[in-house]
Amino acid sequence: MTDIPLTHVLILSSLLFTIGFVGVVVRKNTLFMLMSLEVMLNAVGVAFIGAGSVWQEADGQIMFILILTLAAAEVAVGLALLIRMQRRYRTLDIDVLSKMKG
Amino acid sequence: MMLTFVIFGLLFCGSLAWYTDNKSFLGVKFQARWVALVAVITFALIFVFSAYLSPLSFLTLQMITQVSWINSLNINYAIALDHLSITLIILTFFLAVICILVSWGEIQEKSGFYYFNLLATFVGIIGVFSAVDMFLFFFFWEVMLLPMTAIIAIWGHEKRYFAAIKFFIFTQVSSLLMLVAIIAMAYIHQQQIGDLSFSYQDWLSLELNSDIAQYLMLGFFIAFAVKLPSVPLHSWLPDAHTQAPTAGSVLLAGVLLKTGAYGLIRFVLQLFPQASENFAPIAVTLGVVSILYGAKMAFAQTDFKRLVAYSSISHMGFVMLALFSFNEIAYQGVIVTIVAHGLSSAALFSLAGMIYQRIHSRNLSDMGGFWQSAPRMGGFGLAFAAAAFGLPGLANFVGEFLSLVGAYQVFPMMVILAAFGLIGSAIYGMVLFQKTFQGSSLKAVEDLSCRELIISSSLLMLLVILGLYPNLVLQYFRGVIL
Amino acid sequence: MSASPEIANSVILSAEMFIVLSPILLLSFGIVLSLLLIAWRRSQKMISLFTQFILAITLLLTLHLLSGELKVGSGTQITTLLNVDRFSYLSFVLICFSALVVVSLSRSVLKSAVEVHDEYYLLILLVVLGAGILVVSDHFASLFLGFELLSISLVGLVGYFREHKHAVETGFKYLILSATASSFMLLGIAFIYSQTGNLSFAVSSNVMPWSEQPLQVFNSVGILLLFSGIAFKLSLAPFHFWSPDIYQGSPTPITLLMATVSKVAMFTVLIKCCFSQNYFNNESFIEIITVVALLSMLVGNVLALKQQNIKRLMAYSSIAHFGYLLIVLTVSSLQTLEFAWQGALFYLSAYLLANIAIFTVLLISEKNRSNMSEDIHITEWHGLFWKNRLAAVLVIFSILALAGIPLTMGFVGKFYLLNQAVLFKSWWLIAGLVIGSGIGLAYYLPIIFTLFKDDKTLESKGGDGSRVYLIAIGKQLFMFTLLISSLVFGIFPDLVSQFIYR
Amino acid sequence: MNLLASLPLYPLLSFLVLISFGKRLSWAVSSWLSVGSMGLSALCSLWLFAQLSTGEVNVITSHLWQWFSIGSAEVNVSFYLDALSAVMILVVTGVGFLIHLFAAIYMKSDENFTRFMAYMNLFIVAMLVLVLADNLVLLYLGWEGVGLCSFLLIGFWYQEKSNVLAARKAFIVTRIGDTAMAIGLFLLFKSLSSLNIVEINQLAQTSDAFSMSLASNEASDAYWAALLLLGGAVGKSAQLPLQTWLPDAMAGPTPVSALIHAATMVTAGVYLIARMNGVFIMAPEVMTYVAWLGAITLLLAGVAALAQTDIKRVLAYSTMSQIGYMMLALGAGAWSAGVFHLTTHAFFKALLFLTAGAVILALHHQQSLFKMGGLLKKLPFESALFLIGLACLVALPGTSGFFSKEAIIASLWSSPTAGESLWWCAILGALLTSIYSCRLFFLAFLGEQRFPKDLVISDHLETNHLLRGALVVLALLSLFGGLFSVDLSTVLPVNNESELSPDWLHAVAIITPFIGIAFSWFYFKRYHSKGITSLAESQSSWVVFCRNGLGFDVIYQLLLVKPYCFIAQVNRRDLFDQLIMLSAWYVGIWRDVLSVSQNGRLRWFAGTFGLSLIGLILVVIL
Repeated sequence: MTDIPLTHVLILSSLLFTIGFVGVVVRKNTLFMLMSLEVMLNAVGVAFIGAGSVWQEADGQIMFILILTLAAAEVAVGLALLIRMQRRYRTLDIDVLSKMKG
Repeated sequence: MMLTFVIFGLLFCGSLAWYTDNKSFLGVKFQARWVALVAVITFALIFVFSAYLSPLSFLTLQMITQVSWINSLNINYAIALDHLSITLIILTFFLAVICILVSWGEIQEKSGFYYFNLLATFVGIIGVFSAVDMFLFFFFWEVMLLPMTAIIAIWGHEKRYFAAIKFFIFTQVSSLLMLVAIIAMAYIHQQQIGDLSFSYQDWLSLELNSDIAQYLMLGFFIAFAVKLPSVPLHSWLPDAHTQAPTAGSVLLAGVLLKTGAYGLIRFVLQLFPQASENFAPIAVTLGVVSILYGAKMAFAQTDFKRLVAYSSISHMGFVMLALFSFNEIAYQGVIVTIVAHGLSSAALFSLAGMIYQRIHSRNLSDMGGFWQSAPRMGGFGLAFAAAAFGLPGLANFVGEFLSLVGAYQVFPMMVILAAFGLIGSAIYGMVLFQKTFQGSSLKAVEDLSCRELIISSSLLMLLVILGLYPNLVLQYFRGVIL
Repeated sequence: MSASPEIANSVILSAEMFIVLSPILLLSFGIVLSLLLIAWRRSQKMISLFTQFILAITLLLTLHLLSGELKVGSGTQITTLLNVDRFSYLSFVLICFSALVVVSLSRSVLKSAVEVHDEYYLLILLVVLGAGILVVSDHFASLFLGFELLSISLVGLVGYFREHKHAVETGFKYLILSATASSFMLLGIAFIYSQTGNLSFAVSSNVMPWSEQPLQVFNSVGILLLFSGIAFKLSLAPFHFWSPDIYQGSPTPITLLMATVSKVAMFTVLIKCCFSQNYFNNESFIEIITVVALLSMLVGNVLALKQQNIKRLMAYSSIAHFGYLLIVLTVSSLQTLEFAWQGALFYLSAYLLANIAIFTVLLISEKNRSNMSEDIHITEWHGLFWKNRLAAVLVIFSILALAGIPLTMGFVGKFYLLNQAVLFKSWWLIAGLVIGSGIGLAYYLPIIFTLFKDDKTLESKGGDGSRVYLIAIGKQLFMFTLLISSLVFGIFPDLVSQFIYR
Repeated sequence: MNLLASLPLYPLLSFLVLISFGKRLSWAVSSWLSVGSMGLSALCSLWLFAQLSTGEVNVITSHLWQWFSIGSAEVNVSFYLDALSAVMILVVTGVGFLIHLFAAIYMKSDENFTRFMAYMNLFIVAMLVLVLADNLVLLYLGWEGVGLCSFLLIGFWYQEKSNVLAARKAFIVTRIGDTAMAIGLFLLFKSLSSLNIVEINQLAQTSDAFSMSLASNEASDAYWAALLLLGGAVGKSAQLPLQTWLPDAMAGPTPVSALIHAATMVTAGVYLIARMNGVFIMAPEVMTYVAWLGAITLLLAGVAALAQTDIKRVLAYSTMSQIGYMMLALGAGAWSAGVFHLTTHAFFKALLFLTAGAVILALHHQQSLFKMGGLLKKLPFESALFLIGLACLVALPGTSGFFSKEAIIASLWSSPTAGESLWWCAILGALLTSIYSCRLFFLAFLGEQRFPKDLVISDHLETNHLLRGALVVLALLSLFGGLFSVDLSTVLPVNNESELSPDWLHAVAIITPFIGIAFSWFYFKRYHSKGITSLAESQSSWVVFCRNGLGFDVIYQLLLVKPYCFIAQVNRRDLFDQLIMLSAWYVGIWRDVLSVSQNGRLRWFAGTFGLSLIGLILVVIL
């Protein structure tokens, strides 16, 4: 796969990352925010894999595995919080969580 | 060594006064004011005698104590004395006694903490006047600031918090500039001589290239110009003086402003002679502007203390003008002005305090015709006002006359402009005196009590003595060339 | 600083490495033990004592190692991942100390909470472990690990008291934002890796010669992304928005934890990364640092003005303080790295002491407050000076330290920073520092004045005003030691700086 | 500590005693103290004068202590007595003694009698210091001291607002002159590096750098120094343009007007110029200015005096015009004539004021001329004395005023710095003088009474012989004081007596007063015929204009006072303070703007993350 230049991989991953980030910013529903976070992380994963393959090293893949675990952990915590939120506020709209300001 | 003892002793007595206030040990009921008074007087005597008896000749700076403090930056606890600092320290001690006497009846609640702050301020001031390691100097410079702010903020008048914050921010920001300059000097010393040094004497041997020296000089100058204060950096002063309790105003006007003058003399002019030569026209202009502007503003005020505050801006303008004309006569004038203004403004502020205690107002429109009911107070008021507008025979005249004569040799036009300040001072002095003591008597106030009589008469006596025999001070400043 | 390659290549852990690494190993061992303890019996007293014990031992061990033959600069490389040197130990000492304080303060808070306590302490230990890994990390992977360990356990802690009114909100904000931040950082790391082909700090600075122009952009963008991720943790402007809310919403001990542990750890790793990669030679990086520093100084101080909620105020002031701290990153040459480290660590410890002191008093007043889930208003401290002199004096000293007034460590720290700035002629930063601390006084002083206010209305109301502060003798002693130490270190900074810089 | 040094000591001591014990002293004690001390110093000065006039010594000095030293030049507190200052101290202490005597009785009923006498004594001290000072700084001390005392005494009845304002005006206006003088001192010291009067007078003659101007187009130091000193003199002795304070100064008690504002203080300016003759001789153009100033003042003051209704204000304006004569003389170089007129004027003007005071007291503080009339019958004694005084004032032949004024007028014609025109001015002035004096006399003493018939002559004035004695002595002095004129040639340069002046001059000078009297006899007849009503409405705008001192007050009010107050009021809040507060406000605005961004919305926070990243990238690129 060396015929795919590194630049393309990086651009692809940045595109994915941007999509994810935009998702985080624009979606009001908490669940979708968590999903977009996943997208961002996986975009990073793509970048790592690509870079690793260019350098012919395992580091990239290792990092990707670490990232996967991170994603899992984050989603776990996030879903727990999501349930609490649903219990207390009866909604998943993130904008209700703006009591603290100033 | 003795000086160190005095410094720490004063601090210790301050905390002693704080803790023993209104407690009774072995039957003796302690009162903070007594502790403070006794402490100040004792240490004043100790200091005066040790300075008098010491074999050193204080014509030049004499190192008193030098102990290594922060090795990693080569910072020492180094204090030294010469005639200038001795004079100022003695002035400080005298005004300290006045302050304690002034706040004798005025400060009722939390008196212990009050006197602790008062003594801490004295410690800071004495340190400023004697430190020759610049880090130590800055240290004391700030230490002097803290308790002063506390005094304003806790025992002050209605707008005290605002005044205190303004005072603190002005001084702090300007002194940070000075700190930067100090550090820069230290590194320049490292470049030239090879080791980091904050010692004043070491710096005297540095040779700086002109533009760097210019900037560093500005760093120092701004800090001291704020303290002096000189227009346009003066605007903390009226608020601070007005809102502070009487003793606070006395301290501010009497001594704290003098630290600015001291800094200009000791550091700006000595460390950067060339740079300040170049800067002189601007500085002198600032001085003249302060003289005229201060006089004008003083005339416009309706608040007794605010008026006096602006008048001291005007007086400090003379100091600035005289200092930057690099002239021995003017320098002697500066010395006398510093001492004289210390006394006269202290006198006026304590007078304001006395009036405030009687009628609970600082507003001139609430006063009038007090002479009818309080002739003694009126007499002293006249004398102090006369001192403020430089009546010959009182100390201020000698100072202003020498300053102007000296400065005239260098900046004739500036001095002619400054001379209009004499008219302005006459105007506000008249307004002050007449609105307070003359006119139809609104209300009757009781005349000076014995304590107040002691305060006023001692101040007046000193003013007269220095006015008729200034050599008492001047003999130590002969042939000093800046 | 940078390790020599032959150590880097060796994979086997020698005994010496074990000794060097022992504090962190001990900590993780302790975590396992506490897990077992929880499984065995759930007793809040025991677990808290155990946690304190673990932390104390770790602290002592680290101190012991510090007093040993550990020289500056000669870091011990452990595999490619970790590099332990004196500075990382020092910051680890700071971390353990503040964690210890947090734990010992948490008891009183937890007493009134409905939740079980064990996980709380466990999470705290995990945070400390993450911080420990961060300060010794020498490799992006370990950086990433420590980072996440820290963040995720903090997310757990931030929303720990689920009944509190801000719990969910705080938790969510922190989770989403820190996840975003870490993914940004990861993207940055990925970019850098794609250019340098190496993930360890030490050697990844030299970009491959053959990499053509467009890829250079990725490198610098990567550095920027990495920095932004760390800057988020340090809540540097313009990545600061989250911090006041999180500070306000999370329980006070956790706020203290975030203000101290995570920030110290992140800043240490930032310094390590920058210094070992010689980013200071890359002027665009310096440019970014300068901009961010200036922004933080100004924004933080300006936002803190007129702020009535103490925790938010502390958040804003910490923004400003890390803005000041960034000055140390503008070192111009390798020779002055030690000096930079010294300044940074001194400032950090001053900042740490001040925060610990303030939050201690805050917790005490909070405990005496009727319902502790409320936000803490400055009026809490009305006339504190006349009611509890020790606490008030402690607060005054800490605030003065934050404002950088002499007699306090804060001043000496600022003095170090100014030395740096003057040495490297970064006049912009000096101007920012001066103006910033000028603005800062405008909100620090009112706090002090509040302590002295005694308005009779509160007294008469018999409410907050006339509350008597009952403090356990132990806490009294602790506060006293804090006060004395801050005084002594402030007047004789050599005691600290020689310890840092042996 | 010889006799000379003790001269100002007695009044000083009595001042200290009086001021420190205040009201606790009875009338008898305090009056004995003050008057007695004055008498002592008067005797001393007589003795010293005798010593000088015998001629074996023509200078007596006494050095007390060194005040301070300006660089090399010493400024000492030491006294210097020569013929000039001897004449002055005679006038000061002699007239002062008589006036004290008068005042002791005149002010008897006042509650603050002790304070009054204390101020009078203090004034005498300051005046003596002024006269005896051997250097200009000490002179300046006395100069300011008398100013302060005059301020205190004008505002002695400080309860009335008008008195307070008058006092303030007097002090500040004179202070303007003093400032000019102070600058003059600086200049003198810079160019001559000495402030000792004798040295200056010598150096001024010798040093070329002083008298010669460096470049042809700019004036010499001598010119400026003389001009500045003149400024001081003008302020003190109420000459144009600083004359406006004197009429208002009449608000003080009458003895004060007699002592300070007629006899001694106002003539200090004349003394100063005579003292510094060395400097003035070096600046002939300034001498001309002096002469012209004097001439204009004497004319304007004469015109203003014509329209006054208040008896004391008439006398005040006449004082101004008489001092104008002295200035004229000095300007013309007739130094001794000027000083001679100073002494005689002190005598008869003191007499006039005191008598006027007696009259006023008799009429229960009625000062308006139109409320008097026909006093000749009621108060024959006072009237006689007043007549004598007026006779001296208009310089009827034989009176002291005649000799002095003749000496002045004679010296004008051929003087290099004066000339014919000034001579005519002086003649015109003499005419005016006689006219307003006659008007005063006719209004006050002739005609029918315009005051309530049931006027009780206050007894202690009638009965007290001491007081009458004082007045009589003054009257005698003013009649015959002209006969023995002192020889001042040892001090002052003698101007060669006018040989080329035509003879008719003297005749004209002698005739002039009579013309005036004759004119006014016919002109003021209507005052007998018409009743009080017509007098009251003789208020043509012209008269009012003259009455208000020829509008100087108005002009100064508009040009100086109003603008100063305006500036002060406009900038009460201190511009610089405003600016600094503005910056604080600006920061506050920023705080509000930024705190809007802290809206607690998670998505906004996340968005800012991206935005700020883009911003930083832009920073790097740009």
